[in-house]
Amino acid sequence: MIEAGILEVRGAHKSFGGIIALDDVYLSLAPGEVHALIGPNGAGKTTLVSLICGEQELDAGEVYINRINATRLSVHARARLGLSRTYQLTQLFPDLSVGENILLSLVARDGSRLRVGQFVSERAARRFADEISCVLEEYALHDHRDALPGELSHGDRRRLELAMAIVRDPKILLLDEPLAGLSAADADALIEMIAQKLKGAIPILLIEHDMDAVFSLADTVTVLVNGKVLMTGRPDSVKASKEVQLAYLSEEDDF
Amino acid sequence: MHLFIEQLLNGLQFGILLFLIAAGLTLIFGVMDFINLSHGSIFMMGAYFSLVFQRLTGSFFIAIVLAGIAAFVLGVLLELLLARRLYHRNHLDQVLVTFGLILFANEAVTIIWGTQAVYSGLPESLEGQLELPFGISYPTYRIFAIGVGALVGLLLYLFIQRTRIGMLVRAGATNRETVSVMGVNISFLFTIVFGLGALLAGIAGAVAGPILSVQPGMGETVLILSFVVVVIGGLGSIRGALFAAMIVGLIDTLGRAYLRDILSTILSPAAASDAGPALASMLVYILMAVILFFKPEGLMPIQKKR
Amino acid sequence: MKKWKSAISAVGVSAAVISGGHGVTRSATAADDPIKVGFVLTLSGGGSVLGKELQQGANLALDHLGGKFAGRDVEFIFEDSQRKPDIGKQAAEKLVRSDKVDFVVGATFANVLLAMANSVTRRKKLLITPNAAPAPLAGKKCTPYFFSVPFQNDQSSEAMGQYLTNAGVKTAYILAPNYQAGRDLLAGFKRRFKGKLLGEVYTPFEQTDFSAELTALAAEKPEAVFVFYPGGLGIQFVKQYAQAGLIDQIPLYTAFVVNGATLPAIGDAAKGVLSAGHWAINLPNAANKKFVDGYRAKFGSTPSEFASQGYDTVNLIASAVAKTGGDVSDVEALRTALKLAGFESVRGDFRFNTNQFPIHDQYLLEVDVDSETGELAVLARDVIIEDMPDSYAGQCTY
Amino acid sequence: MSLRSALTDTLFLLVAASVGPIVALWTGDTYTLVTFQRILIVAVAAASLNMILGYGGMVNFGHAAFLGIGAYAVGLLANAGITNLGAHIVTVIIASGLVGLVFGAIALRTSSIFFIMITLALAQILYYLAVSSSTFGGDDGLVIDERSTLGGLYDPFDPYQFYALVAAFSVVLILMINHLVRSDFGRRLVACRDNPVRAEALGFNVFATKLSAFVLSCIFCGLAGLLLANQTEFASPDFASWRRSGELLVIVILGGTGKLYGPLIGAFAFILIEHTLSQYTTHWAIIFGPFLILAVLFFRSGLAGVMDQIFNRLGWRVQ
Repeated sequence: MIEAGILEVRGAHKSFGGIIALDDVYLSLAPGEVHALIGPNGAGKTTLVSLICGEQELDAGEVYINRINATRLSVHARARLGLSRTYQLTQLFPDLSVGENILLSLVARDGSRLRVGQFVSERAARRFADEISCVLEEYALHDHRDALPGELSHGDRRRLELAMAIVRDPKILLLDEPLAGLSAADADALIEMIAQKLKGAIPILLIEHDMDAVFSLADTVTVLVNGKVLMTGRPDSVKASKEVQLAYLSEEDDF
Repeated sequence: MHLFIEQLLNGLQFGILLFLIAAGLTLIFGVMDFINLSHGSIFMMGAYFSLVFQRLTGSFFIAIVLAGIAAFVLGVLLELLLARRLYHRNHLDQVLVTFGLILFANEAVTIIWGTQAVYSGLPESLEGQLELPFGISYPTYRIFAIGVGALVGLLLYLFIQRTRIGMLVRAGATNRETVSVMGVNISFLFTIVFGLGALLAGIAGAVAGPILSVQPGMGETVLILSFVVVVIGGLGSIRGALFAAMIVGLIDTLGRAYLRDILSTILSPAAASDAGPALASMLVYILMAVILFFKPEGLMPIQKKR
Repeated sequence: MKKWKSAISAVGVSAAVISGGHGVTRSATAADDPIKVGFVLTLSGGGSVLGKELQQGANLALDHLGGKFAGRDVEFIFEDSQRKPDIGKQAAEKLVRSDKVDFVVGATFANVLLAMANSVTRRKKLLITPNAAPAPLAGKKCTPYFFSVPFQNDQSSEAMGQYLTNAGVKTAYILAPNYQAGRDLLAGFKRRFKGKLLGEVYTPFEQTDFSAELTALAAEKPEAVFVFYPGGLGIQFVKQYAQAGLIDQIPLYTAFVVNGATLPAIGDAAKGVLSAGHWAINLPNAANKKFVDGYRAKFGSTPSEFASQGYDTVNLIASAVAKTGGDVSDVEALRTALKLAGFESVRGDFRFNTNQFPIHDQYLLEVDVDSETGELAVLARDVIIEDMPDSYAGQCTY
Repeated sequence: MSLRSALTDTLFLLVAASVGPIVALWTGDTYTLVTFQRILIVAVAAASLNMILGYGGMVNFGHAAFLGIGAYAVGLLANAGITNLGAHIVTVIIASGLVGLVFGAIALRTSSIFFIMITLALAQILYYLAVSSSTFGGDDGLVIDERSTLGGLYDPFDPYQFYALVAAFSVVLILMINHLVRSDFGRRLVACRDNPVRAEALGFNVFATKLSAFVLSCIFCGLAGLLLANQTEFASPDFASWRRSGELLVIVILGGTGKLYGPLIGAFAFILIEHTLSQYTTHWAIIFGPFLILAVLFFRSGLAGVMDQIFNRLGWRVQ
């Protein structure tokens, strides 16, 4: 490999009781690019994401995060290598306020490893007070600082999760269907936000159903069908590929 | 060899008793996700009920059946008045409320029947020894207890496998939503399951009465052991409970019978006689810790679909 | 910030209630104040049947004394230990510090007694046990301020061992629960039994099913079986022993198994079970007749030995107060008076050893139908050892 | 904020701890001290449980085992002639920490109901060990002849001096627990309870965080056991029984789970209720049982929560 990607999946294989979910999958995320992962339902996108994050173990193959072999590492260890993600269904701290949700992300940024000092220090809240305000402002959440995540609108929750994923200064951002369930207006706003703030600044692996979003944001697109990589390439070449259209685009006209 | 077979029978009998209690616990947990510490109190009530009915009817056998029915009614009342308010609560709340019930039940029994242990004897037909093949003689009543346990277990199996309610119970244990989607009156099903669990515990209490000392608090040691059984077997799994009850029954009995001899092959006799009984009393708990360490969901967990 | 206010007010309320309960200053003892006897007994929860019997025996004794010791009014204060050592300890502290009692009587169970003993005796208050009598307090940890009315735990098992030796029994099999008292009692049995032990088994604590042990025991075919199983354990053991058909094959000798509290629950299975003890309802002395008749009249049931011990305890205290002429201010004088044991014990001869544990007769007791009432009862058959001291008195050097 | 909350804590705890001696001096009845000592000790044990239950979501149904460990450690040392408080503290920390580490490592492999049951089973093992072992005095328990000493700095058998020691120790322990809960570590713990998936994704090691909290909580409970042993001059298997663990849970819930002062208020209330009811009837459990049921059903935020509400309504809310 001449130039190793910031995130590399090499020869990933995973099966569940005889059913092959992923078969010899290669994926490489170059620094600074937005790489979209698309594919019809059941193609293995979710499995691939959970393998990258370490929620499940590979049967064969390797995962490199930030050029370090992370194949056998736990979820939190991979996160410490700089992998940050959002979830298809938002994963927030439901009993903590919006401000505290952000605070925990900032705490994680400054060192997610458990250290003796943390048992003594209780300064996090003060130390980060201003920074939290900035982040909330930036993501248009400043009116909700003391609200619980459950009290937010769906769009607000998405933005909160995105903010939490970003403020910890990750090396890689993994966005798992960030637009799912959003209204058209909210979705557009979010695409806009990603395009302006994140694109180019940080490598992003984007799993998304919304083809408009994919083709407007992505630098590279990987198409996954039946657990195999059908093709990887520039958005326009993917769009033009007959194979892709056959396997995917034709049957889901609505996208 | 005779001795060993008799010890196996002892283990079997203890295991069956545990199974009767554990089956109800695991049913209630599997279907309603409810953790019921007061199950041991129902076991105790079963023993007392059977004494009351013996006095009223004069028959030991009828009294067991009536005690089961009374326990069923008690279970139904408990479900209607209390348990159903707790299904959506967390396990801790359930633990505490049923802990409160234990306190209440023990004290109520003390007030009604006194703190003293109450006499519970056997009918003549069940006294004495039964001659089994190979020259083994075994207490008739313990054979009877094994028989009752096996019979109730079989009825339970038929009920769950062959009846409509049983089918719903099975469905409910694996997938709660489906059952309600199927248009079943779910709260009725819950009441029945709770009552059924109580029935099993009540019968177990009635059968155990003549072996054990019928007194307030008698359910608690049994309760903890049957929780061990339920957890080892896998929550909600009746098959698992049966399997685990037999393991616990046999390990406990054989541990008491042979552990000291086994230990004395490596330790001095004095040390073995010290460590033997101490280890024997911890054996089932160690077993549980080991099993959960390797299989955190128990031996035969139910595959939950949600 | 709001939390601390709420918390402070909670403390305030609690303090008011707690101090209201017993915080009123009491004047120093004067001659016209009642003599106070504080009891720490297990009155609720497991084992409370013993505590209740002790309480009733004590109350009956006070009735028989006309409610007075040496012409002075007497006040009994009963505290419940719930059989928990720390609660018992706290109750004893309350009696000594707050109620300022003249005598502390307790406890029902050894664990509570051991926990509370120091709080009483260290303050040079008199502590008299009506029931629990563990070895340490008879031996190495004995103190001048502690008296045991009932016995020393091991006495009955020693007597049982002596009886079997006298009867020429060659082989025995012995069992007890696996804890200190169990080990002490079997040790006591072994001190006096000269035959061969075919098995010495300690069963796990709180074990309720003895099938495995009974099977093993029957295979050894001993001439006699001796067991120590208190309370519910004894009920279970004897029932299961009978159900296993052993009761007609191998005689069962016991300590602390069959008594007034457990007999009704064991029922006919207990008939013929032998034990050794210091008291039975049929002991032919006048004090005992008065006690048994009085108890039946007052409570409508037959007294157990626990009631007899409660009764003896109060009579002992009354005798000491009588010796000092009603003066309870001088603890040393009271102690000397107690030591004389100048009362009519319902068990017959009674005096204190150097460690202030009783020297008394040990009787062979048998469970049989009482011809007077037609009920099963524990009846004295014979004297095994006269004027028996305990084995720990030699270790007591205060 | 931090300094202020620490000061408020200290002030409040000192006020709470001084009620006992004030009442005792006022009435001349030193027994009051015994009751208040017990409340403080139970409060420490309950606070240590609240730390993992209220903030870590770990329902330890065997927490009382560590009361037992603390008590037996003191008992065995004292009876071997080592009475120095410092030695006792170190031993208790090591003993309860190590056992807590083993228990936690096993129990934290499971969750929810399995966690409840496995902690119960592990505690039962210790309980039976204490009951069966003749070195530990078996069922009768272990009489402790000497209270912990501080090199002659105080008289352990003077009621006021001993109370002062227990009170100081308890106050320090509760302050430490409160501080831990407020600390950065405490926030992580809450995060791990609230959403372990998210916490892992942020890079927090959920297992290590929970295990650290579990071990610390065991150590604090062990130290409460040290105090209990000193107060009762006794160590008993009963301290480690499953009913005690149940009582600790009751106290935490009664006071209010996850409230800083919940355990202390719960301990006050519990001992108060036990005390008052048992003066009227030996059948107090028949009242307490239903009371507990009603409390869980209708006062989910516990007494601390109820008081918060009352004071809010009275407009007492500061800030």
